[in-house]
Amino acid sequence: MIDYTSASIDFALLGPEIALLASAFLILVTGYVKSLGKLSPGVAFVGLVIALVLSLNQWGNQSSGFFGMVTCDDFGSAFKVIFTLIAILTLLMAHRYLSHKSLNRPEFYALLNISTMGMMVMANSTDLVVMFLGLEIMSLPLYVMAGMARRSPESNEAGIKYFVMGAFASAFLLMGIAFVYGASGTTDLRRLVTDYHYIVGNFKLYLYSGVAMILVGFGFKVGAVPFHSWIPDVYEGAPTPVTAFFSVGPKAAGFAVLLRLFVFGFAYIGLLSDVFWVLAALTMTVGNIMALRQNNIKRMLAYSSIAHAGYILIAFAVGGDSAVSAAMFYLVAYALFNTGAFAVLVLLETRTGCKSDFSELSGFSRLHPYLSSVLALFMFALCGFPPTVGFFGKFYLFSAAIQSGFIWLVVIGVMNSFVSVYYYLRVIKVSFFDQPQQTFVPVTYSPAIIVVLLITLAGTLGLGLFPQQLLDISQSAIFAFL
Amino acid sequence: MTEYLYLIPILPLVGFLINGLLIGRIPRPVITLIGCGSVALSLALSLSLFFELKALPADSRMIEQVLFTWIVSGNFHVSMGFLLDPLSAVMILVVTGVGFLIHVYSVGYMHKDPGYGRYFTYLNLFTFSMLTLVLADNFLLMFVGWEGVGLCSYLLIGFWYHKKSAADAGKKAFIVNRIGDFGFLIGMFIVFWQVGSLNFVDINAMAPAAFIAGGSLITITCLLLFVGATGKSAQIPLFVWLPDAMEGPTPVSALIHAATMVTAGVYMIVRSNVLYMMSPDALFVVAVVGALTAIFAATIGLAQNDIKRVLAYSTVSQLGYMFLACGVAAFTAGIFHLMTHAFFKALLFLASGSVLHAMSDEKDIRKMGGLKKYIPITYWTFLIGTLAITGIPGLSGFFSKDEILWKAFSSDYGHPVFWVLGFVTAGLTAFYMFRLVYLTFHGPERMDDETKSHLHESPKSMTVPLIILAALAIAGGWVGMPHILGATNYFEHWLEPVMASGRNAVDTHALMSTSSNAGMEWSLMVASVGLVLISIFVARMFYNKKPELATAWQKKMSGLHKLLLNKYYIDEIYGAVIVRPTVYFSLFLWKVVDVVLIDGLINGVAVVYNDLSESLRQVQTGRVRTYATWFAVGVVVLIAVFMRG
Amino acid sequence: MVPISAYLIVGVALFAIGTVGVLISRNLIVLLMSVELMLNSANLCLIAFSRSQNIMDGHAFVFLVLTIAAAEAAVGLAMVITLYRNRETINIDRFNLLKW
Amino acid sequence: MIEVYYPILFLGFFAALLAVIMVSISILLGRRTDMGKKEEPYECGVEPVGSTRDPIPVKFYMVAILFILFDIEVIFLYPWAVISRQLGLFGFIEMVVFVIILLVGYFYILGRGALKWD
Repeated sequence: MIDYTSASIDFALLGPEIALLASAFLILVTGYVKSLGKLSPGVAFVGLVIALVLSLNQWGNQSSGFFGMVTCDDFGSAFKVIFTLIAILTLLMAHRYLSHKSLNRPEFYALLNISTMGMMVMANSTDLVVMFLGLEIMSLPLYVMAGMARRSPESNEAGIKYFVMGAFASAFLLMGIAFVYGASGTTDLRRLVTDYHYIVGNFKLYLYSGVAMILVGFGFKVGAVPFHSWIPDVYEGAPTPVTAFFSVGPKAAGFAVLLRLFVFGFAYIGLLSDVFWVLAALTMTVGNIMALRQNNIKRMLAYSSIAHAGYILIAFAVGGDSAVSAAMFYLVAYALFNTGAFAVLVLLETRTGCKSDFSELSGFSRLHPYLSSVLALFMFALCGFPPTVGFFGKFYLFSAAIQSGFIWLVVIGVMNSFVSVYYYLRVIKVSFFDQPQQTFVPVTYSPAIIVVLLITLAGTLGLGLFPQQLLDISQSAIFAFL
Repeated sequence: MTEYLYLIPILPLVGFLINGLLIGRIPRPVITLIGCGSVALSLALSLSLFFELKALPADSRMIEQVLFTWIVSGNFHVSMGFLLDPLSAVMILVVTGVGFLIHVYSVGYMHKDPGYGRYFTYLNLFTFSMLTLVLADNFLLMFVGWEGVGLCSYLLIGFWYHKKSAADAGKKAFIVNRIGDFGFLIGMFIVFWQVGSLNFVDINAMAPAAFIAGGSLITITCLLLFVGATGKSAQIPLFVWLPDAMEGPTPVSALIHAATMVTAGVYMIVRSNVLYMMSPDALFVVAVVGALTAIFAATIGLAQNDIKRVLAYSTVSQLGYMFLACGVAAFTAGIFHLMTHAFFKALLFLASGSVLHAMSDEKDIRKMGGLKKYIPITYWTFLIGTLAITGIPGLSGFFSKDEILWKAFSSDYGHPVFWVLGFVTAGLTAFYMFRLVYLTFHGPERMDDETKSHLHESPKSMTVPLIILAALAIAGGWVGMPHILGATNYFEHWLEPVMASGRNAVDTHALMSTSSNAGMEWSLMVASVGLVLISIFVARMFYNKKPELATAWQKKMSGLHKLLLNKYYIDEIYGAVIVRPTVYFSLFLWKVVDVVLIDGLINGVAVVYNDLSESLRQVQTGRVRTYATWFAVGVVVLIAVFMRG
Repeated sequence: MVPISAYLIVGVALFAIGTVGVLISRNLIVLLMSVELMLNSANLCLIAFSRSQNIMDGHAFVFLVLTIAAAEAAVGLAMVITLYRNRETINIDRFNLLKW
Repeated sequence: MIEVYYPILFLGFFAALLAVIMVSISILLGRRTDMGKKEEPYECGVEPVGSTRDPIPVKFYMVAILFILFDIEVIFLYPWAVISRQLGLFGFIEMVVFVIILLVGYFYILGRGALKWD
């Protein structure tokens, strides 16, 4: 029997977080010392790798500490591994882009690590307040990263929009936590679950309105409609590697918390399934329809990320173990091919004067047959074609939903994924079939980004052909402290 | 040898990988060798496996090769495995055999094209996908092949992407197919939900227990799967992509129309015949759609002037036959027709490609004529194909079409009305096919001098496949002669093990033993042959005889004037009463029903989505306060919902 | 003893004022103030609940939230400064380069 | 009921009283010179130029922002101070770690030159 509210002050539980924080501090202190500043990416990388190793070490060790405020379970550990991997990929693809745009400041790497640490804090706790704390630790660096290109009005605007909307959402989240606290006298999810019937019996109104506002707060992070409107603007305006990070990192963290809260925690609230049904249907439909008429690829991918969040929300409507593991599988799959697609965009944008408009792609395949084929493959994965991992992600999600009888939701999902084909194919059409308007400026590769491309490519195809391994992991990862 | 089953699809994949990764780095002869060689090896392997399978006793002709377990998740188990049984054996022979000939033909046809390497890369990928589709031992792997085929069709139809129409046609094919996939996917989910497995062997064994025969669930499932089939196999209403698909290189049309892609839907239905046998309602829908498509497309074929479009509509119409066969539970007949159709349709397409090759890519038959003497091999092979498709006794098309017509009439699921539709279609087919022959190869030469000076027979690499296919178009049907001719229907015996399970599923042995009524069968056969002959004669009158008579009439104004006038008069009446309304009707179907209604419906959906997208975009004003307002509205609604709950 | 509902009413009212402030203010600084108001009204609720149930956790949370709010304010102000330098305005409605 | 608020009322009262006393003492004891120059914003130095609405140098904002941060972090010292005896050495070390984290921030802004005034 695990001691749920262990008072032990065991810093090993926070190993990955401490590693990230330490590396970030090191960067901050040494970043502006001459001759040490160049080491910042390396320091960040080492910190991330140590965090990755420590997170992997935590796998299988279920324990709790700090008076129940920190909880290490496999669910959390799995997400920690996902976060670090995403951060490593972002780091690898960012370096040359940032130098090219003269944005290569040590702060970026420190912020990246601190933000990743915030995600870990989020995924690593069953306490609402700690989750809130993690959310803020994650978000504050993100706001700054979005507005990092200080001279670019678009980047500024992305930063301020993200900030205003994020702070607005945080306020709702905090109010929600306050109400739940008021209803139950605790912020620990586990005690909430144990005393659920008593709480509902006496303070139903507080609890329900609190839960609704918490849903708003985290729904904002994952981009559920109608809390999605910041996504396209912020994604378009932020520097591209940052956008790549936005589209998978905070989203995964948001889903980690949402899964813990709403699938494991508040599962008693019968209403939730219907609410998530509507949210999922709305999110995927709005995301897909809006994506149809975009002229900027980053913006299109922003809407597409909303749509993908909608697919994952299906798992919340369905509930149960198979849906959770399907959602995790989908998140990993999405992280892979979406990061891959952004990596190609980063490469394309590391040329002067490119803003990732569709028209810039014409002539792409003529000059870079391999790179354009890789981009096409990521687009197919985003569509959900076999044999990419995108297909299996959708397949698990939909079959989990069908098995629980959510036929209509699946019908909506499948229809949406067919609509999505249209705009993903447009990328392929332009890069392969369109006559170039002006000469296509060649792309120059860097070793780091080739590594990113190879990893994402191998993941997208390899897991598409042999998804078993990942599926096993995602199934054992649903062991959570609830 | 059976342990090498997996090599059949893998070989073209290897060819695809080599050609694809080394594109632009290897000389053409090597591309050719890899492209054709990989398919040739597949064909050789398929043949040897076929004979190995044949050597086995009839009831144990089933080899399932599980390469590895693909996915296990709770009760969800899918293996990556291939299934060789009589049905898939026929399919791989058709795919690799006809596919190989098309590969060889392409060597000559595409020899000048700058995208030669890319072309063979796609072609190998296409073959690989199709082989995966037919050899898959479960629905999921089949779906993988299914999507692969769709993707390749998109790439190949849009092969000449610098033509806007080609790129559009590719996109259309892709998107229409996705609508069909939607049905397939959902149908597959329901099968899995109910049966708990996607493996065909398991489904065949367990479906009768899992579904209630004749219940609504099985009907819905079958209809959803059928939606998938209509997409791939170009049936009403999803056939719109196929005529446009003519934009691709002609060998691609042959590949799509004859050996691969379009047969996927028929194959899938036959593969899941156990499910369909449990739902008579679904079968009825299949039969109705098949019969209507057959006659509808044939009528449209009457008025086309583009040689490839005529063939395209004829493909749609022949596919309708196959679905009609499936719909009346004559699955064997459907596959039989699929096979013979693969032979003669591939032949017709390749021959028409040869015509285009000679005519400097002029596709309008009104600008052809008299080509017989310039390109004799093409002419004779085309004629054999035409005779086969019209169902002249002795040629392959006759046996398969006759079997379908007879089953449509006599099967328990059949109805005389189906027969009448099929019968009329046969007449129309004969008419438009011979119209094509006469306008293209006979009569005055209507091309310009420039084109005329370039007329030449195609190279060996093109004519040899034509001759082989012509032989197959003649002899391919002899394996399935009807009983009443005193022959043994080898084909039916061959497929018997596959169909038995379906029949057992509904326990209708008694029902299915069709009361053989030799006299009736004979008379129907004679009737259809007679109709075909009459149609050919009418076509000859209109597109061959009449112009000659007309010129003669101009020369000898006096002598035969009256007689000729009378003759003409009769023709006119005939034309006014029968032909012209038919042609108008055909034009109506094409211009209004097809182009406006069905195309419009599909385009309309796209327009609606686009408009919706455009107007929804306006909500995204770029102003934070607007976003915050939406946000707040969402919060209020959500809290209200929770408060009530 | 002031009943808990009184504190809550004040807290929720402040929260509503803050929300409306975010929705209607054009000035970024006012907007930031509104957000702060929302956060602090939540703090008020936390304290009220904490007192009414006689458990101290809520007080501790308020400390955390206060620091977070301060950090948020700092980031927000820094961004406003950068924006003002580039665009010479802090009217939130003017920042609509990115849309549709 | 109201008596619980007496302490705070007293505090407010005495604070106000103290302020009043201070000001009145300076008025009473200080010498008053009513000259024109005395009324101006700066008694000595350069003449004020332009409007007071001029943009303030961004350095002020930097300092203000940094002040908020460091100021508010001190809030954690209060609860710790209340029970520092019970927490003992462990609490002390924790607080030292906390201060070190603040110091890292301080060194960062030093290194970044945010506090340089020219």
